[in-house]
Formats: sequence, structure tokens, C-alpha cells
Amino acid sequence: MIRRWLVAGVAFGVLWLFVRGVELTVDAVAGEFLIGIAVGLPVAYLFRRLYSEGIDLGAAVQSIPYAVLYAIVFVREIVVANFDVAYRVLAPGDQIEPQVIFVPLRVETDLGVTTIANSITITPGTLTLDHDQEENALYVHVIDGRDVGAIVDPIRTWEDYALVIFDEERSPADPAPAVSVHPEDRNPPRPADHPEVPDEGGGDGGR
Amino acid sequence: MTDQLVAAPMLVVLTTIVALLGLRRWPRVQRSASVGGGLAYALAVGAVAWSVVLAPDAPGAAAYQVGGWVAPFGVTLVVDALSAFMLAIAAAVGLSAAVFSVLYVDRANQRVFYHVLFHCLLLGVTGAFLTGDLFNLFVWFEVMLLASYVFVAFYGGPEHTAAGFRYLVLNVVGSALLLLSVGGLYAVTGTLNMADVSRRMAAPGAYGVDPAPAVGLAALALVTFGLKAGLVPFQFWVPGAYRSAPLPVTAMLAGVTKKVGMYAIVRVYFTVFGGATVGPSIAGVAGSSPLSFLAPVLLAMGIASILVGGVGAVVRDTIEETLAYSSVAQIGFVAVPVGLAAAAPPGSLRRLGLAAALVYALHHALAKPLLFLATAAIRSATGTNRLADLGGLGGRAPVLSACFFLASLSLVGIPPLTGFFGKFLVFDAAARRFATAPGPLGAIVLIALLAGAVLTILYTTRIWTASFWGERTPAVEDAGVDPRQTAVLAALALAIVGVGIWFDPVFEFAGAAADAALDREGYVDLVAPTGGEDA
Amino acid sequence: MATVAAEAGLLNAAADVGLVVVSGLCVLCSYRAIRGPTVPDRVVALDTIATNVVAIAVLFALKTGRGLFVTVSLVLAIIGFLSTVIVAKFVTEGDIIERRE
Amino acid sequence: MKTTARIMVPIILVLAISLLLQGHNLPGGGFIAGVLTTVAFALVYVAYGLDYLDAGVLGRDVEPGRGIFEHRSVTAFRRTFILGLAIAVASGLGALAFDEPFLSQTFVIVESIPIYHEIEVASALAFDLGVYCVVVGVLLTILSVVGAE
Amino acid sequence: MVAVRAAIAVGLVAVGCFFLAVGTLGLLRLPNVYNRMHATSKPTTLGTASIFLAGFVRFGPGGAGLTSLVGIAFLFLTVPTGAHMISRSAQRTGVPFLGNVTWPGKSDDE
Amino acid sequence: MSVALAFVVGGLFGLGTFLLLRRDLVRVVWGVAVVSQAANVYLISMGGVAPGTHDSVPVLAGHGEPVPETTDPLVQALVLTAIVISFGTTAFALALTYRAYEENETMDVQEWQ
Amino acid sequence: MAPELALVATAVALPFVASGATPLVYRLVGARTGYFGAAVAIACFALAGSQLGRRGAVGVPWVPSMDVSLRFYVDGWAVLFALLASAIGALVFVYSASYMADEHTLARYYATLLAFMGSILGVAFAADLLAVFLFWELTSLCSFVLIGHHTDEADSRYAARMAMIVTVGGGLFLLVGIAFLSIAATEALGARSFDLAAMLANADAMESSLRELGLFVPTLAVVAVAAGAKSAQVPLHFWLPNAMAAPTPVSAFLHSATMVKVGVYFVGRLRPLLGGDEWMVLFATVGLATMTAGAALAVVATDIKELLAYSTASHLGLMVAGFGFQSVYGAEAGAFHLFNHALFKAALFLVAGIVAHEVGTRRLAGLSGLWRDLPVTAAVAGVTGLSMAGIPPFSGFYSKELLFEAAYEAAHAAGGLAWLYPAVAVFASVLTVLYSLRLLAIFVGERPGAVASVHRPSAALVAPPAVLGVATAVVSVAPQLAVDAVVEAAIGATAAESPDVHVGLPTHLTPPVAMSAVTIVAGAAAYPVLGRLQRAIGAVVGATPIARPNWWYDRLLSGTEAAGPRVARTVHNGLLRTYVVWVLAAASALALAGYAATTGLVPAVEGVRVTPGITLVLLVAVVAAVAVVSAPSHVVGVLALSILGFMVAIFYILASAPDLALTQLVVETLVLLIFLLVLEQLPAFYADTDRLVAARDAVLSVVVGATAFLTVMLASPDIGAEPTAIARFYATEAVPAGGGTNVVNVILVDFRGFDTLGELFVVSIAAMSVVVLIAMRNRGETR
Ligand code: NA
Ligand code: NA
Repeated sequence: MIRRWLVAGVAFGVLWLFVRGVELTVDAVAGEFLIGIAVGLPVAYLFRRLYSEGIDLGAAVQSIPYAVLYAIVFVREIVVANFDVAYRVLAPGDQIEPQVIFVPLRVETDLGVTTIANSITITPGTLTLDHDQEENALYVHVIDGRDVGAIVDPIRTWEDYALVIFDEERSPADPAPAVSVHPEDRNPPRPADHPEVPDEGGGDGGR
Repeated sequence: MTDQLVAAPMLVVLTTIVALLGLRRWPRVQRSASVGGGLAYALAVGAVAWSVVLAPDAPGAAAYQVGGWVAPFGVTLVVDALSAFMLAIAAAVGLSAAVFSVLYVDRANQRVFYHVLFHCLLLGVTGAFLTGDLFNLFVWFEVMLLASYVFVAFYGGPEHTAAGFRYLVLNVVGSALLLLSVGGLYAVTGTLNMADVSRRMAAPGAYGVDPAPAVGLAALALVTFGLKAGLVPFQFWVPGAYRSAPLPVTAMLAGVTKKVGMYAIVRVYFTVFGGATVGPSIAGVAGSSPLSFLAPVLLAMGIASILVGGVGAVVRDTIEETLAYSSVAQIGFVAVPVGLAAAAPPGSLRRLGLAAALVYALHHALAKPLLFLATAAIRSATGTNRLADLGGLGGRAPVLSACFFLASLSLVGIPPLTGFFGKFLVFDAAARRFATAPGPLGAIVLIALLAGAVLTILYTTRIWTASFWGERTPAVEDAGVDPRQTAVLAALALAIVGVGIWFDPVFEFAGAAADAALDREGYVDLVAPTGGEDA
Repeated sequence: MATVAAEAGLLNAAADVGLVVVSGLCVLCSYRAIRGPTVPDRVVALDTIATNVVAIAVLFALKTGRGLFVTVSLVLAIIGFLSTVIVAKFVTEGDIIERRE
Repeated sequence: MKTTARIMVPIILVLAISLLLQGHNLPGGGFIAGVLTTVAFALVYVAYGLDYLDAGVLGRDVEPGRGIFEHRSVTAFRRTFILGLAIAVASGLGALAFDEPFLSQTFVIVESIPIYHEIEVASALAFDLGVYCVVVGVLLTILSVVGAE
Repeated sequence: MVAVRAAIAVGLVAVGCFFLAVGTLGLLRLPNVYNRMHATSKPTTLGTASIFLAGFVRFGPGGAGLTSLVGIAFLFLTVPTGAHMISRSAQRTGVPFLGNVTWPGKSDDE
Repeated sequence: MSVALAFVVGGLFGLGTFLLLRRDLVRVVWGVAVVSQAANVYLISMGGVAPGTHDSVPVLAGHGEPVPETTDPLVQALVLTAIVISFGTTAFALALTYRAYEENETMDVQEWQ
Repeated sequence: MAPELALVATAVALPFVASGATPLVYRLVGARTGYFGAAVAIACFALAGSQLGRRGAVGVPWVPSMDVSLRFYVDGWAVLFALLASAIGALVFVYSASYMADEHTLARYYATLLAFMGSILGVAFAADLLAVFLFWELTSLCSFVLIGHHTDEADSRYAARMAMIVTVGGGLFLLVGIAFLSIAATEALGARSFDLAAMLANADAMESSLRELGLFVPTLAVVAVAAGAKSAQVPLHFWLPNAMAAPTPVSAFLHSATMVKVGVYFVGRLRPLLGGDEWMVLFATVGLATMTAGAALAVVATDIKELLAYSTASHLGLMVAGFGFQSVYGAEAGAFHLFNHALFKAALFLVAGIVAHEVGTRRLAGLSGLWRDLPVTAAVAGVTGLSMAGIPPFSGFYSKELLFEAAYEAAHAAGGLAWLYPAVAVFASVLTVLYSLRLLAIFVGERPGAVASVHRPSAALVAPPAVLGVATAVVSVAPQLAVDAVVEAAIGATAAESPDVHVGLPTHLTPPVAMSAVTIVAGAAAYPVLGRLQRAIGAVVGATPIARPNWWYDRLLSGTEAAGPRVARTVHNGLLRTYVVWVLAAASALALAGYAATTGLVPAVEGVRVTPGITLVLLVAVVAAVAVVSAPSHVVGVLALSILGFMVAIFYILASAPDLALTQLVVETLVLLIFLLVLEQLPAFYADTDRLVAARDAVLSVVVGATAFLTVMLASPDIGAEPTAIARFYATEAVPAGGGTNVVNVILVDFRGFDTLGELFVVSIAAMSVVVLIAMRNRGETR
């Protein structure tokens, strides 16, 4: 176990190389990396409370293959997603059948949830609207909600990987909770009331 | 040595500001440091003025290249008689206002960056007087403005913030216009250094410059300068801002920052554009140059200021409002001779006009701060400066009253006070115009000056008879005058008398300053912009 | 060397076209930003413009062959994100920076 | 949002420092770096609230209901800008000690250093550092004070 | 080699522009803010990423190419978060969904 | 000179002016911001705006190499300063706006005494 | 024989020094400070007398570079005036010692009175125009303080302010005249000069120089205004009766030998310089008009002091008219009457004071028979009153006779309308006889019962008027004595030639003698119907408000005072809109005028030559700005503003300015953040703009936009223009001299680091300001 901020500091050192755009010679990389460490460690130390837990290096190394897998699925989904949206946007007529679905999650760490949520947003026809902290569930807006199963499948796959990558309590073996589309037991939509928020001036139906 | 001294006033203020910031936690020390800084500033200005301009073997002018880059590549600081004269004004007012602030402003309020911002105001003023670079002038204007904005809205209260907001908006407009002007001049002349611009404008052919747009561009700068000076029709911010700012700061605003606007007009139009030959040819105005454009405009603005300010000041409820309107009128008296100088052919009237303006500016820089500070003293003694609530101050606070009376008289133009010479020289310039140039201009100017002078008597006597004479009001009866405040007033009053009695050196200084403003070639040679043609 | 020039020329032309296209897209986005109809619509448009702006910076880098504009685009990305976040938070909460009372 | 902010904030800081250091040779410089640093802190403010910087990052507890001027972080910001102003002015005055005009800058290229071969040491960096500190201090002061309203 | 690299870069630019255009068109065409966000969050991210990739190809593998990669990472980190924030704001301020779409839960968390 | 640039600068100044004349306090501040932007664009146009090339950027490729003819770096430096200054002013204006509203209890600048 | 500088300077300086010492003296001797003042006055009298018969100028330099000095000129005229001032001053001081004994603010009173006397002496001797002005304005100033002596009485304050406005304001006209004269001197004397003595010595050269420059009439006019204001000539006479609010000794001093005579004195002084036809028309007309108006108003006066005040105005008119006539009789009339009037009027005021003091009223109505209680006073009044009336053989007769002579001569020479001069002079003199008799009537006859008891005045109170009465009597009996002693020299100084003056009772009938006879007979005949006359004059005055003395003043003042608030209301109406409109409209007008004057407003158009990308981006910028203008809510506007900012940033990128783009973006975001932070606290407000107002604003906006458009068109460099030499220098020197490849950064931190320093202070001040705004919002000046 080493302190996380140390790891973060080194990571910033690597980031430094990228940001600086070093030439790929040994001297340049080494030199800049040293500077990067010199910059990164203090920054990481300053924000050490943001990374207060320890980190298990071994686990981290183990998670790498899963991360790669995650990325592969992700990239594939992205490409599909974009052509999907492109089709819907460019094709004449109304190509959408929007729906909001409620997806309870197994991942619990902030990082995990954020990763899943962002992935959902980037990928086809889905968009994370909100995270329900009590239920640990995501509200997902789908552009074509006719086949919920097809939408949820990749999400579950990522979740499986993410459980490993982020060293979560639950394991991919745990059963995935059921998703729901405007379930009966929940409240009907209600517009939030924020009187202090200035909205549209005219009657263009903003709220 | 002399050259190094040029930057001294600047460096003193900079150091003072940093020191004041560092001393925030020790308010007592900070207060002393503020006064010390003001004193050091005055000494620095004195040293510069003496060694560069006044000493028998003084060179008359000196340039300083900030960062060591030769002009026009770096920013040049220039001290000539004109800047030295203006710096002396800033030093006199700055020091007295700094001292008075310590005595007058509530201790707790002084801790809220008051002294730092005060010296920032001084910093902006100093930069504006010293710089020899058009864009740098803009920068120091902004420093000066920003510091003054907050002072206008310093105290809580609707009228303060409203006045501050109006002041801010008008000056933002002014800054944008100045940028238009400076940027355009750079595009037209290819340089920002004033001496370099001057050189190129005087010989446009040699430098491949098309000077035609310069007149309009300079007019845009004139608007900004007019705003700073508070000349009609750019005076709107004056009454509100003067009323709202803490009175010692108002003393600075009226005494110094107004003059920055006039200084800039003189510097830019006479030194920078004095040699240009492009411009309108206007009847009754000599030559065809940016100056011939300036002349009718500035005369109209000056006369309008005299009348609007004078009439506005006649019936006001409070002393400070009266003085605020009076400031509008008084800057008109500074503008008119400058306009006359611009209208005159090169020669003695042009010089006289500028010298008159400078002497008048000096007078106003002594008298008006004294009046504002006296108002502050009255306010701290009685809690009010409403004429209706005052009466019988003359008997209650004789020394204070005497100082106020003296400054009022200087405003009216009673000899042998400084204001008399100011007024006389202005009248003299107008009379010369009347005598030497045909056309109704001279008569109009003279009549306006007379009318303005009579209006001055109206409002000064009104303040005097209403608050210093009359039955003692309860506020006055219970007044406790701070003798230290009175001492500051007395010092300024002595200066008003002293300058009048020993006017000769002052007049020579002002004359030298006028010469400096007109000595375009000398200015160019001093700064010696290199490059350009060969770089 | 000639091929390098050709490469530069081709990429340059492509980047030029790209610049015009993406600038044009900004014009289109501004329609949504102005017409709304809802505030979130406008925020989306702003966000999209911000992303387009990032693209423009990179395209300009390609056009001029100056990598330094990529760094600029990096900053742009951060800035666009922050703008979106604060506006969205403003619209949602009416309070961007919260304080514990 | 909070997680993204957590990741982004240090990265932005690293980027800011990079821009500060490269300013003399590449786009960047004290001002941009300063604002970017502020942006990082602003992200913390927006994501976590005003008190988090004191409580969560600096590890100091904030008494509820205290005025913004009592925040340790706000005091620190003000110190930063005073320090920056002092650095900038001092770096300008420093030239006087070498009998050079105010604000004169210079640079030396130090050669034969392992790995780096040569390093340019520019006095302008000190001035830029002053700018950086001023900007950071100033902007964070404004943000925290206005944000506290 | 050089020609291939150039061709790849040009292709990436073209793809990028295409997707950016898709995003913008979607922003204009789709019926409400939630659906519009589908258009903006995905294609614009990919489009910009594609152009960043062109940058990597052009300037890489070292130098500004590395920086381009950081740019891609930034995009994938920030754009979804931004979209998330916007959609939440839309939902919180009561922007209605299309047709029979309803909100499947309560909304006053955090 | 370019008519397009002139049109933009003129347009921004005009629109800024219109905003400055509004009664709504916030709009006046927008006017301040728009006018500042306009002035900055103007300054850049005073240095001449040329299509971007490898050499047009006033960031030189490296030490000791020949110096190409870049666009005018001076106006860029001036605009940088101007941007920062107008930022300072705008930030102050905003804080002042807040207090002006608080103390005058109206957003209508016409109703301030 | 040349005068002695030391003595003259001492005579002038002594009262000022004494004035400074007065508070101390008062602390030592209290109310008897009056005698201290009298001693000073006597010393001055002696010093002035020592210069009798001398002639010439001496001085010390004051402002050498302007050729201004404290130059003193001694001649008969100066000495006469100085002697009168100091002599009557001495008597007034003595009188004050008793009269003012009960007052509180005596230190101020005596100090001012001494300074007043010193100022008069200064005017008398000053030979430098600026020195004249110095003392001239000092007299006005002192009279302001003296008239306002009773500061808690509204009347006093009103009168003091009026006197200040009229006399100091009039003095400003003199300042213009001084400027004119000095300009003429440049030509006439060969150098810029304020040397009055030299000007008088070269009167002809001065006159021709003035005429050449077209300054003769203007100079005459401004001098006339100044002298008229000081000497209460119509229409500026109204301040004088108001000035009787001053304590009686002050009135005596003011009206007899000092303040009001300053104008006359200066008219006499400049007579050799500016004399001529214009001079005569101006001063004879003004003088006679004043003489008549003053006399008429004196006839209807109800208060002793009021009567005397109008009488003073009338007599001043006589003197001015005298000096107006160009014959030597004119100078004789002016100078001699100045002398006579000083004596009798001072006496009469002191008498009035005694009456007021001892009887308790100054109302003419109901007073009579006072000779029984105040015999000495009555005797003094008799001598001096008859002198005032111009009854032979009293002193006033001689000088008035000279005026008749001068008027007759002038009419005889010019003919036509000029015959009005003698006619008006006679008419005014009839009125003079009338009011003099009215005044004397309070002493004769029986004492009415209404006047309860009359105190005996103390000797100290009676002695001064008695001295003056005796002096008047002496002059009456032996006028030639006075003429020879002091007056003739004075006449010589004010007339071009050296006269041989003989005065005495007439021995044969001449036209002037006949005029005098008519005057006296008509006056005596009209006296019985005085009541009806008074009603008639009163009706005239009542019907024509212009004739009421304060009418003009009050109208002008109240008009100005009404205009003040109007300026405040209409010009400074507190509406930001108005202010911005003025500033921007004026800016546009000025710039357009400047362009029009030099370029004809036609820029060379080279076409739309920016890249399509830039054009599109800028288009979005303008569209965004339009969106800001038309934003339906604050958030929307802020968003649009943000888009504008982004577009400008992109413009910077496309204009090859990476640093700018970065700065612009980061700044834009921060502004957005702060904007939203502030917006949180603000309510929505969308002004329902009046279409008309919007249209008007749009017009101004278009004008401003057009100005900016033209500015770009005219100023921006040609496409493909060479970069400026400076830009080139920065680029080439950035690496070798600045050590950096980022040229912009090298400019910012090195070449133009000074700008950056200023910029740094701007942002620092902004931060401090924000803190101040927040911290100070609930704090006033004091807590
Ligand atoms: Na808050
Ligand atoms: Na807040």
C-alpha cells in the first residue's frame, strides 16, 4: 500500500509529458518527466485529501486487462452510436421514440458510477440524466426506447468490468438489479419549482 | 543620476503600495506609512523637479527608458517642466489628502484598503504624468480610474453606488474610445511612443504615414480626456462622484485627476500633434492642424463648463455639491486658455494660454482640495455640511473659517492669492485674443469668463453667508473641531497665499512648462526615438 | 521534400475547408442558442459551440502546422466544460457556489 | 460532476503550471496560468461549495456562519496577491541594484547540464511569477467574496 | 509513408467535420432538449476526437501529438459530465419530455 | 482594411451602445462587456488581419532560426493588456451592480435618484 | 521732488500690520482699540501728508517676470485721497470707540476697518495696475466683512453679499481693462507693462495704441463698469443703500472717503489717459443719471441713513459727471467735490448715528426739533447739510458751481442734445436742495411728544462730527485755502493741463450762477409741497419696478438661482441614459467632424478580405451580440455574451494570436462565472422599452457604430501592408534580446513590462475594490 497522492503525483508527471508534448528522445522525456514529477508531486500533495485512501498496486495492475476490455467495448459502441445518431439526424422523418429508463447500479464508488454514467452518455441513443444516490441508480434517457434489453446489455457489460477495475465490493457475479420504464410504484413526473431561476421571458413554453 | 530620478516618484508609490499591503495587520503603522509614503512622494517629486527643471544647471527635461529599451521599443518616461509642474500639483494635493485621510476617515474604514487604494490613485496619476507612450497612458488612466471607482462607491448607500455606477459606465465608454484612438494612431503612424508619433506626424512623407485620420482619432482621445477633466458635455459624473467619494478622495479627484485630463489634452495636442499639418482650416483659428480642430471644440467645451458649472453651483443644498459643480466651472477656466492657445498662431499668445491654464490648474489644485478638506473638517465637527443646518461657523471655528474664506477668495480671484494670478492670466489670454485677432471669438470668450467669474462670487458668498455667518445652529454649537485637521487646512491656505506672494518663480515654472509643451522638437530630441526608418 | 510540401498543402486545404465548415456550424448552433426555446436548449447550444471551438483550434493547428494551438484547444476544452457546468448549475440550483450555513 | 472535478482539478493545475513555465517561449505566461489555476479552484467551489476548500482540501474546519473574510483560504488568497505584487515590483526594482533601469530583464543560458543540455534562466520569469500570483490571489479573492453572497 | 499519413489526417478531418455537422444538425432538428443532447453529446465528441486524432497523426507521435491525445481524454471526461449537468438542469427546471415519456422516479435527491 | 472587420467592430459598438442605454442594470453591464470586446477586436484589426500560416504566428519556431514575417505581435500584446484591464473593470462592475441593486432596491437605472 | 518709497510704503502697510496686531491689541485694551486705530490713521495721515507736493513713482518688484511690482505713485490726487481716507478714518475710529463699545466682535471689526483703510491708501498710491487691482478688491472684500458685521442679521448678510457681488464682480471688469491696458502698453511703452505711471506719462502713445488695437472703447466700457459698480452709478447703484446695514461708523467711512470714492478716484486717475469724446458721453451721461436718480430716491427716503445713502449715490454721480466733462472745470468739479463731499457726508453719517443712538430711531417722519437736545449735533448738521444742498456760501456750493460750469461749457460747445447736461444737472440739484432741507428739518421746529427722551451724546461721540463740521465751515469760509493746500494739485493730476484754480462766491452773473440761483429758488419753492412730490416720485418708482433699487439684482439673482436647480434637474438628471447619450453623441460628432475635415469620410474600400472562416466567426459574434440585445432573460443574455466571447476567441486564433485566444477564453469564463454569481442575487427585470425610445436609441447606436466603422476603415492598415518597424523589431529581437520565442510574451514581460505592471495594478485594485464593496456596504462615514 502506498499513498495515493504519491501515485497521483507520478501520474501527473506522466500527464506533464503529454501536456508539454515532449519530443520522443530519451533526454527530453527524462528531463521533462523530472520536471513533471517536481510539479505533479506538490500538486498532488496539496490535493491529497481528494485521494485520501491508499492504493493497492497489485490490484491496480490486475485491473489493466479489464480496462482494455472496457475500452474496446466502449470504442465499438461509440462508433455504432455515432452512425446511429447520424442516421436519426440525417434521415428524413421522425426517427425517434424517446424514453426514460431507471437503471439501478451495482458499482458504488464515485469513480465507477461516473465512468458508467459518462460511458452511457457517449454511447448510442442513451444519455444519463441524473444519478439517484439513495437508490444508486441512473436515470437514462434513450432516444429509441422500443428495445430496452438491447440498451441495457452494454451497460451491464461495462459494469462488470468496472466492478473489477475500481476494485468494488460487489463482483460481476452478483445479479444485476432489474431496470424499469416508468414503473407503477413511482411518482409521476413533477416539474421542479425554482422560483428564483429566471426563465424565458416570453411564453415560449420553457418550463 | 538625473535620469534615474525620473522614475523616482513612480518607484516611491509602488513601494508604498506594496508596503501598505504588507502592513495591513498593523493599522497604526499602516496609517503612518501612508503619510510617510505621501511625504516620500512629495520629496521625490521635489527632487525630480529640482534636479531636472528648476536647478540652475538643470537640463530642463530628462527621459527614462523603462526596461532599458530605447524608444520607441520600450516605454519611455519623460520629465519635462510640464510633467514636473503637474507632478508638483499631485504631490501637494496627495500629501495633504493623505494626511487628512488619516485624521478624518473613520479608523475602521481606513483598514478596508483605504490607504492602498489611495496610493493606487496616486500611482495612476503619476504614471499618466510621466509616461511618454500613448498606450501606457491608457494603462495608467485605467489604474487611476479603477481606484477612483471604488472610492465613489466606498460608503454604503444608494446614492453612492448609483453615482459610482454612472461614473464607471461613462468611463468605460471613455476607455473604449481611448483604445480606438490609440489603436488607430498606431495603425496610422506605426508607433505608440509620443515622441515618435510627433516626429512622424510632423514629416509624414518621410515616414510613409498618411496623417489624415489622425485628427478624428485624436478627437476620440479628446473625449476621454474631457471625461477625466469633467468638461461639458462629459461632466455628468462629476457632481455625483464628488458627493459620494470620501472627502479627502474628492479633494484628490478635484485637485489632481481632473488635471490629468487637461494635461493629456495639452501633451497630446501640443507636444504630439503640434507639428502636424493635416487638419481643418477654421476661420478665426490659426493654421491647419489638429490644433485648429481642438481650438473651437475646447473653447466651446470650456465656456459651456464655466456656465453649466457656475449656474449649477449657485443653489445647492450642501457645501460639497456646490464645490462639485464649481469644479466643473473651474476646469472650464483651465480649458478656455488652452483653447485660446490652440487657436493662436505659434508665439507668445500660445505660450501665454498654456501658462495661464497651468497657473489656473495649480490654483484650483490648491483651493479646491482645501475647500473639500475644510468641508470634511466641518463635517467631522458638526456632522453635516448642509447649508440649512449650518450657521455661525465663523465664530465657532475661526481658523477653519479663515482657511475656507481664503480659498473661496482664491476661487473668486482676489489678489494676492494664487487664484488671482490664475484668473488674471486667463483673462489676459482672452484679452490678447480679443486685441490681436479679429472676429467675435475674443469677445465671446471674455464675456463668458466674466459671467463665470461673477457666478463664482455668487456661490462662494452663498456658502459663506449661509454657513459661516448667521445664527449659530445647534450642530455648530456642539461642534468640536479637530485642530490637527485645521493644521492641514492652514498649510494649504499658506500655500495659496505663499504662491500668490512669491508668484514669480511659479510663473517662471509655468512658463517653462508651457515652453516644454510647445517644444515639440526638443521633446522628440530628448526621447530620441531610434529605429523606425532604419530598423 | 516536395511530398512534404504536398502533404502540407493537402492537409492545409482540408483544414481550411474544415475551418469553414465548423465555423458555419457555429453559425447554425447560434440559432439554437438564440431561439432556445428553453434555457437548457441554449446551454446545449453553448456547449456545442464550445466543442466546435475546440475543433477549430485543432484545425487551425493542422492548417498552420503549429502544434502549439493544440495546447490552446486543451485549454478550450477545459473552459468549455467549466462554462457548461456553471450555467447548468445556475439553472438547476440557482446557486453556483454553495455555502454551509 | 464531483468526480470529474476531482480528476480535472489537479490536471488543470498541472496544465496551468506548464503554461506558466513555457510562457516565454510558447503561448502561456503568468496571466493565463493564473486564470487557469483560478479556474481549477473555481471548479472545486462549483462542485463542492465554498467551504470545501478550507475543510476538504486544506483540512481546516470552517465554523458555520462565519464571515467570508475569516476564511483561511481567503486570507491566503489575499496574501498570494500581495506576495505577487511584491514579487513583480521587487523584480522591477531589482534591476536598479545592477544599475539598470526599472523593469530591466535579462536572461542567461546555462550550458552543459546533464539531461537538459542547456537551460535558459530568464529574469522575466520572476516578473511573470509575480503576475501569476497576483492573478491567482486576485481572482480567487473576488470569486470567494462574491460567491459567498 | 508521408502520403499515407497525410491521407489519414485528411480522412480524420473529414470524419470529424462530418460528425460535428451531424451534431449540429441534430441540435437543430431534434424535437426537444433531451433528444438534442443525444445529437450533441455523441457526434460532437467523436468529431472533435477525430480531429484531435488528425492532430496526433500530423504532429505525432511526440510533440503536439501527445497533447492531442490528452485532448481526446479531456473530451471523453468532460463532455458527458456537461451533458449530464444540462440534462439534470433541464429536468429540474421542468422541461417536459416528449409525448408520453415520463420520469420514472422522484427528483429531489442530493 | 477590411469591410467585414469594420462592419463587425461597428456593429459591436452600435449594439453595445444600445445596451448601455437600457434601463435594466444588467443590460447596461452587458453593454460595458460588449463595448470592451469591440474595442479589443478593433485593436487586433489595427495590426492587420492576415490568413494564418505557419509563419504568421508570433511564436517563433526556435532560438537562432531566421525570423519570419509574423503578424503584428505588438497589437496582440496591447489587446492582452486591454483584455485584462477590461476584465478587472467588468469584475468590479459586476460587484458594483450587485451592491447598486441591493442599495437602490431596483434594477431600473432610471429609477435611481 | 520724488516721493520716498519707505514713507509711502509705510503709509500703506501700517494699517495692514496694525490690522494683524488688532486681536492682540483688543485683548489688551478692549473697546478702546478704536483709539489705537485712530492713532494708526493719524500716523498714516502724517505719512501721506509728508508726501504733499511730491510727484513720481517708486516701487519694489513683485513678479518681475510679468513686470508686476508694488509700485507707488505720488501726486496731488493720490495724496488728497490718502489724506481724506486717513483723516476721516481717524475720526471714524474715535467715534467707533464710543459708538461700538457694546459690541462683541470688535477685534474683527477694527482689524477689518484698519485693513479697509490700508486698502484705500493702497488704491490711492498704487501705480501698478495689478497693485491697483489688489487694493481695489481688498476694499471690496473689507467692505463685505464690514457691511456684514452683524452676521446674524439676514439684512446684513443680504447687503454684504450684494456689495460683494457688485463690487468684486465689477472689479473683474477692471481686470479685463487692466489686461487691455497692458496689451496696449506693449506697443506704446515698448514692453509688456502694468506701470500706470508710465502709461499716464505716455498717455498719447497709449491712446493711439489702444485705438489701433480696437481696444479703446472696450477698455473704456470695462473701466466704466468697474468704477460704476464701485461708485454706485446707475444702474449698479442699488447696493449702496443696502450697505447701510453696516454699523454707522462704517457707513460714514464707506460713503464719504473710501469705498465708493475708489471708483471716482480711478475715473479721475484714468481721465488723462482715456479722456475724449467717448469718455464724456459715457461718464457725463452716467454721472448725471446717477445724480438725478440718487437725488430723487433720497427725496422719498424715509430713513436718515437711507436718505444719506441715496444722497451719496447722487453726489458720486456729480463727481463722475464732473470728471466726464472734458473741460478743466470738469476736473475741478470732480476733485473738489470729492473733497467736500468727504467732509460733509462723513459728518452727516456720524450725525445720523448720534441721532439713532440717542433718539432711538432713524425714521425721518415724526422727528423734529432735535436742536434743543442735540445743539452741537444740530449745528454740525446745519453746516454740512447746507453744504450738501449746495447753498452758498457752504463748501458744496463751490464744487457744484464748477459742475454747472463744466456742463454749460460742454453744452455750449456741442449744442443740441448736450443742453440736456446742464438741464439735468439743475434738476438733480433742485432735488438735492429738497432732500437736504428735509434732513435738516428734523433739527428745527418743536420736538414732538412721541419722541420720549433724548440722551446727551458723549463728547467722544460728538467730537468727530464736530471736527468735520468745523472743517466744512473752514472750507466754506475760505475755499481757496483748501484748494491751494490739497485740491489744486489733485486737479492737476486728473486734468491734462495744469490749472490755475480760483474758487469763491460769484461776483457777477454767469450762466452757472444763474443755474445755481434757479436751483436754490426752485428747491425752496418746492419744499412746501414736498409731500406731494414724494408721493409723485414714489408713484413713479412704484410704477416702474426697474427703478426700484433691488429689482434688477433680485431678478437676476433669483433668475440665476432658479436656473441652478434647473441645470441640476435637466442636465444632471441622474439618468444614465442621458449621460451616455451626451457622451457618445458628442464623441461621434467630434470624431466624424475630425474625419470629415481631413479625409472627406471616404475611405478606400478594398473589399471583404478576410478568410471565410474569420467572416463566419465574426458573423456569429455579431449575431451573439444581437442576441444579447434581444435576450428575453438575464441568463439567456449572459449565455449569448458567452458565445460572443467564444467567437472573439476563435477570431483571435484565426488571426494567429494564440495567447490572446487563451486569455480571452479564460477571462470570458471567469466573467461568466462572476456574472452568474451576481445574477443569483438579482431579480429579473426586463424593461418594457418604449418603441419610440428604442428607435431613438437605435439611431444613436447606428451613429456610434458608423463612427467605429469609419474609424476602422480609415485607420486600419492596408491589406498586405508591411508590419510596422516596431513590430518587426520585436519579432527579430525577441530571441536575441528578450530570450524568448513567444514574441507577445517577451513584449509583455520585457519590452513593455511597464504596461503589464499597470495592468497588474488594475486587477489588484479590482480585487481590493470588490472586497471593499462587500465589506463597506453597510458602513457609512462613521459608525
Ligand atoms: Na451561495
Ligand atoms: Na453564490
